[in-house]
Amino acid sequence: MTTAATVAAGGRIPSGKLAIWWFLASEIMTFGGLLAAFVLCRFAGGGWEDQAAHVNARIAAVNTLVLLTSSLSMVQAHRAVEEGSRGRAATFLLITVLLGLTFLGVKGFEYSREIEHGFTPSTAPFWSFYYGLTGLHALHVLAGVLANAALWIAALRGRGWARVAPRVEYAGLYWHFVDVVWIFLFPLVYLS
Amino acid sequence: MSDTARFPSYVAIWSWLVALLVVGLMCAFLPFGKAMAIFLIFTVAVAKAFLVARHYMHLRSESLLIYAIAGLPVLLLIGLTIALVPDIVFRR
Amino acid sequence: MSEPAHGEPGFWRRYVFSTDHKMIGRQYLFLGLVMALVGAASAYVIRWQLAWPESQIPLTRWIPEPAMYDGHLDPSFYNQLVTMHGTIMVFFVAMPILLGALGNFLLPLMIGADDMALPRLNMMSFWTIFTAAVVLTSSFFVHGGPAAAGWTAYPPLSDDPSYTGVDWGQNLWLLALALEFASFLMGGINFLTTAINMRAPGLGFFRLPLMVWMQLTAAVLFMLSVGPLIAGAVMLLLDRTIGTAFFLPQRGGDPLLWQHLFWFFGHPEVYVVLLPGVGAVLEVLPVFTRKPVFGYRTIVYSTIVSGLLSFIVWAHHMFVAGIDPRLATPFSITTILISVPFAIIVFAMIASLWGGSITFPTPMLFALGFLVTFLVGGVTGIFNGSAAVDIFIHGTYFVVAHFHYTLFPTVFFGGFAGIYFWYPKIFGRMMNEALGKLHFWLTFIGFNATFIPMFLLGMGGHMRRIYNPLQYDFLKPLAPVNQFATLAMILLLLGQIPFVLNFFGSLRYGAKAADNPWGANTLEWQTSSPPPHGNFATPPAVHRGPYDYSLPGAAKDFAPQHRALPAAAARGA
Amino acid sequence: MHGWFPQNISTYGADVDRVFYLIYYIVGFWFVLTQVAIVAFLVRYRRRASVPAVHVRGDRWRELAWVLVPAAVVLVLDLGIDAAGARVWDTVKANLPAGDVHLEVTAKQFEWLVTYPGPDGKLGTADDFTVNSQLHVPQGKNVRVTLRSQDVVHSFFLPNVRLKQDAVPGRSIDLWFNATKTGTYELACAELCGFGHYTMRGVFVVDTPEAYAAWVAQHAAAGGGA
Repeated sequence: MTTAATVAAGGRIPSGKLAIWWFLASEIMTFGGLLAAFVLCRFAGGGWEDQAAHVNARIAAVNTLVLLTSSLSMVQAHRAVEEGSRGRAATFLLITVLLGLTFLGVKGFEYSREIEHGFTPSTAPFWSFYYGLTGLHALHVLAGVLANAALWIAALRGRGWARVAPRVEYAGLYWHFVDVVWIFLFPLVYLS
Repeated sequence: MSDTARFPSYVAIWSWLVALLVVGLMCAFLPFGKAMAIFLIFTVAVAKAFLVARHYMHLRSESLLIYAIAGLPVLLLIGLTIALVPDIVFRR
Repeated sequence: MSEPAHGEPGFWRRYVFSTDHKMIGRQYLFLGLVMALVGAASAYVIRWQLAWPESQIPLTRWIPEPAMYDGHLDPSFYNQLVTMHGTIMVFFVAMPILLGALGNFLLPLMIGADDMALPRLNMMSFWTIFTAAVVLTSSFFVHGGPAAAGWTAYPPLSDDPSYTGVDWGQNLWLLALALEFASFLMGGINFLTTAINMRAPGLGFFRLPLMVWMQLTAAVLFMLSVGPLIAGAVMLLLDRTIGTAFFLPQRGGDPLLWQHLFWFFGHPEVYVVLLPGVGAVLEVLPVFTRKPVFGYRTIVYSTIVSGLLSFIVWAHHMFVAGIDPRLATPFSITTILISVPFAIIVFAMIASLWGGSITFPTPMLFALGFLVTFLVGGVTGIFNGSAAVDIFIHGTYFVVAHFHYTLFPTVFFGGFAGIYFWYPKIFGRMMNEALGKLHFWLTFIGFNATFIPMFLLGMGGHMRRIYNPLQYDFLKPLAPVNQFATLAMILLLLGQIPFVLNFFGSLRYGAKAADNPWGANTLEWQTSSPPPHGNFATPPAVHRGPYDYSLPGAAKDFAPQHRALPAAAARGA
Repeated sequence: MHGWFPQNISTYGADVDRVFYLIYYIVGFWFVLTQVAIVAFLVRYRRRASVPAVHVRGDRWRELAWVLVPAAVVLVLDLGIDAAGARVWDTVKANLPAGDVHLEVTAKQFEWLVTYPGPDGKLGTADDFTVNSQLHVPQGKNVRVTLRSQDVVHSFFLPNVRLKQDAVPGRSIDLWFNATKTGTYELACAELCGFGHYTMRGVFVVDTPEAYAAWVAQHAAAGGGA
């Protein structure tokens, strides 16, 4: 929302974007706190390697690819908005939503496999962190999927799109942040 | 400012990201020493995060303010983590 | 924001789901004051119990079992009251009043904006904390009662219901806190975005009123410190609900991790509450001394430095908690160093009095009350900050006295200074001076008489959070001190009656307030009282700093920020 | 002020008290100075007709010196307090002497389980015995305590010794003291540990070394091998 005062002060960064960046700063602290706790506890505790050996890096690698690709489609949606193409923006938003859902589906499959093999959150500290970290991340993916879906619908309907369009960039910033979190989660949880 | 400068080739960056993903996986499964493997894996992760932040999140063309907003929490986190090492890692 | 030129918004949009920052500010104010009643009532029961542990507590016979047995307090309920008192006062009184109410109401007005940058987010932040308050209050009524592990909720006590007998109360406590954090994150994001993007033309950062600086610093501190505790709260909630093992040692968790995450937030949180209170006082002082705040920029820099320092001192809450002993001295040094920026701020406040033309209406009395009492809180912080002394006084009433001497002046002296000062602007009416002065003196005397004795109790080794001090022989001689503190506390409580009468009475019977009744410079006084929707008839432009009082050669002793005076009279920024 | 502390009976207790008083006199000086300045300014500069306020901004170094110089003095005093405190902290918490007597204290809701080494003076042997909430130590000996907790966080507090240490489940923390005066004192829990927190009191007895030995022998005989 642009107000008269924004214009008067000549705000160089749109309010929505600034707000999203402040939000991401607090998110960095939240995820960072959890990640720091994970790393520190892992160095402290014994027997984590044995537990960590049971995660499925192959499934997670596929999911990484999915998420990286969704970032690509998200940024293409932003580009389409900048170039004034509502139709292309809608298409790329839909792709992003579908990729996000794919990620969640794969994640659900992975969870069900782990639980089938008897690895629940209460099995060991490693699994507490595994479910805590990936679960919190999955919730963020879900929130992003909902936001992107709302934008997709707005792009399809076209009514008031001019007002909504800048939000594609803000949603994109959030989506890429969620991607970055995964970029660190993937090696921390699955590869080491 | 021309269009090509404004929008970098997002697909090219995506290819780099996928390539780095493969490199990361190789580091994990090739017979490096453990310390070396972890070092390489996280170097790759930092490179990937850097690419996403710089190009997809457009940090490339953002103002100093945005850098400060994003950078300060990272610094604080590093500080927090280091300060917790004696207590959490080397607990008595 | 489009001006609603035609047709007033209906009742719901105007008073309930309002996006107007002024209405949201009022909502926060009422929420804070209502929750303060709950906090004060719990303080009354706690204090009475400490003074006369085996007696029936007056006025409490209506509270049912198992909390009270015909006016006799249950030990579990005592712990629950202690927990809820702390939680409510910090998160649901201090923050809503100082940040939610004063911040929301003043920030857009002080920077000459028509509203917040994100008005709907602002509305959401209020309704989120409202939900949080409802969740927290409802925990009084669930089976097992509210949380009983202290406001710091140290696991494993808070982690496993079998340790306290509290099951859902603790979960609701965590949920309420998470919602509260979300609310103030939204609020803080809004404050920062608004202040960066919506300042009136000419209003550079070094022309902002100090209140705005304090609110912004507080918002940044909150935003950057709360994340790890949100993570911690999620971990604790998962421990309690799905059986993870983050903090339970028998399953491989680490209880100290929580303490670190909590205090990494907990210490900056003190400054989140403190700074807006200081800001209110700094707005009141120049108006009633009729001279500029001494050392504006120095105060701003000191504030930023103290904010940064607040991130590297948290382990002073944990000197005897089992941390590595080698960490104590570094954290002791950083902690005690914080006294330097705060000494500068306090000295600057005192210097602001020098050479003034001082009057003593109620807001000024509270501002001075803040200055006098906050000094006690400040200097006693040095004792706690010294790791060696902390070995003895940690977990005693010395600490309780200390943090009440920092937070009470901030929230109540600073907050009341702000309420009495801005009431004309918020509600368009003046408050009663006689009642206000009575309120001040009762509060000032009652407060000091309640908490000075607690320093002595602490030196005597009196532990915090104990239901019956008479269990210990070495505490028995201290009973008269406890009783004195309790009687003083009752005086303090009764002293709030004039305020309640004044606050609600003036809404109806107060004299209509002029636009600028105190002769102040900042922008909020340059519009009507209360300001209309959209705040300013014409968007103001700013020509000077906020504290140009008693300019030499000027006809009037104040010069509003939006007024351009001849260049000869206007010196510097 | 003096006289409010519980009687000190340890070798390092006086040092802790001394740091307290050092801080007390330093901040007391500043406290009085600032309060006097406030009251003096309020009286001297109260509003008088035809005397306008002075327009001082405090943005020049010459003016700011009134604030910054005292603050610099505060900084120097701070560092002095740090130095004095650090030495005492190291004595109490960081540099633990070997200890003539070694005890184990395990906290649980709501009592202190004190394990004594028995007549052989060694923990982990058959003549160890455990007593509930009774801490006996010999006078004038360095006592080393290994502190643990079975359930929640407790805090081991000996007011007369000026010693406090949280007992954290999952960790064992060592501490030490040397009690110089015989008598019966109290051991308190100083961290909220549940509904019975206030009852978590222990008896703390400082005996002469002979009486201590006799007490140990008697208990080892009664509960020996437990």
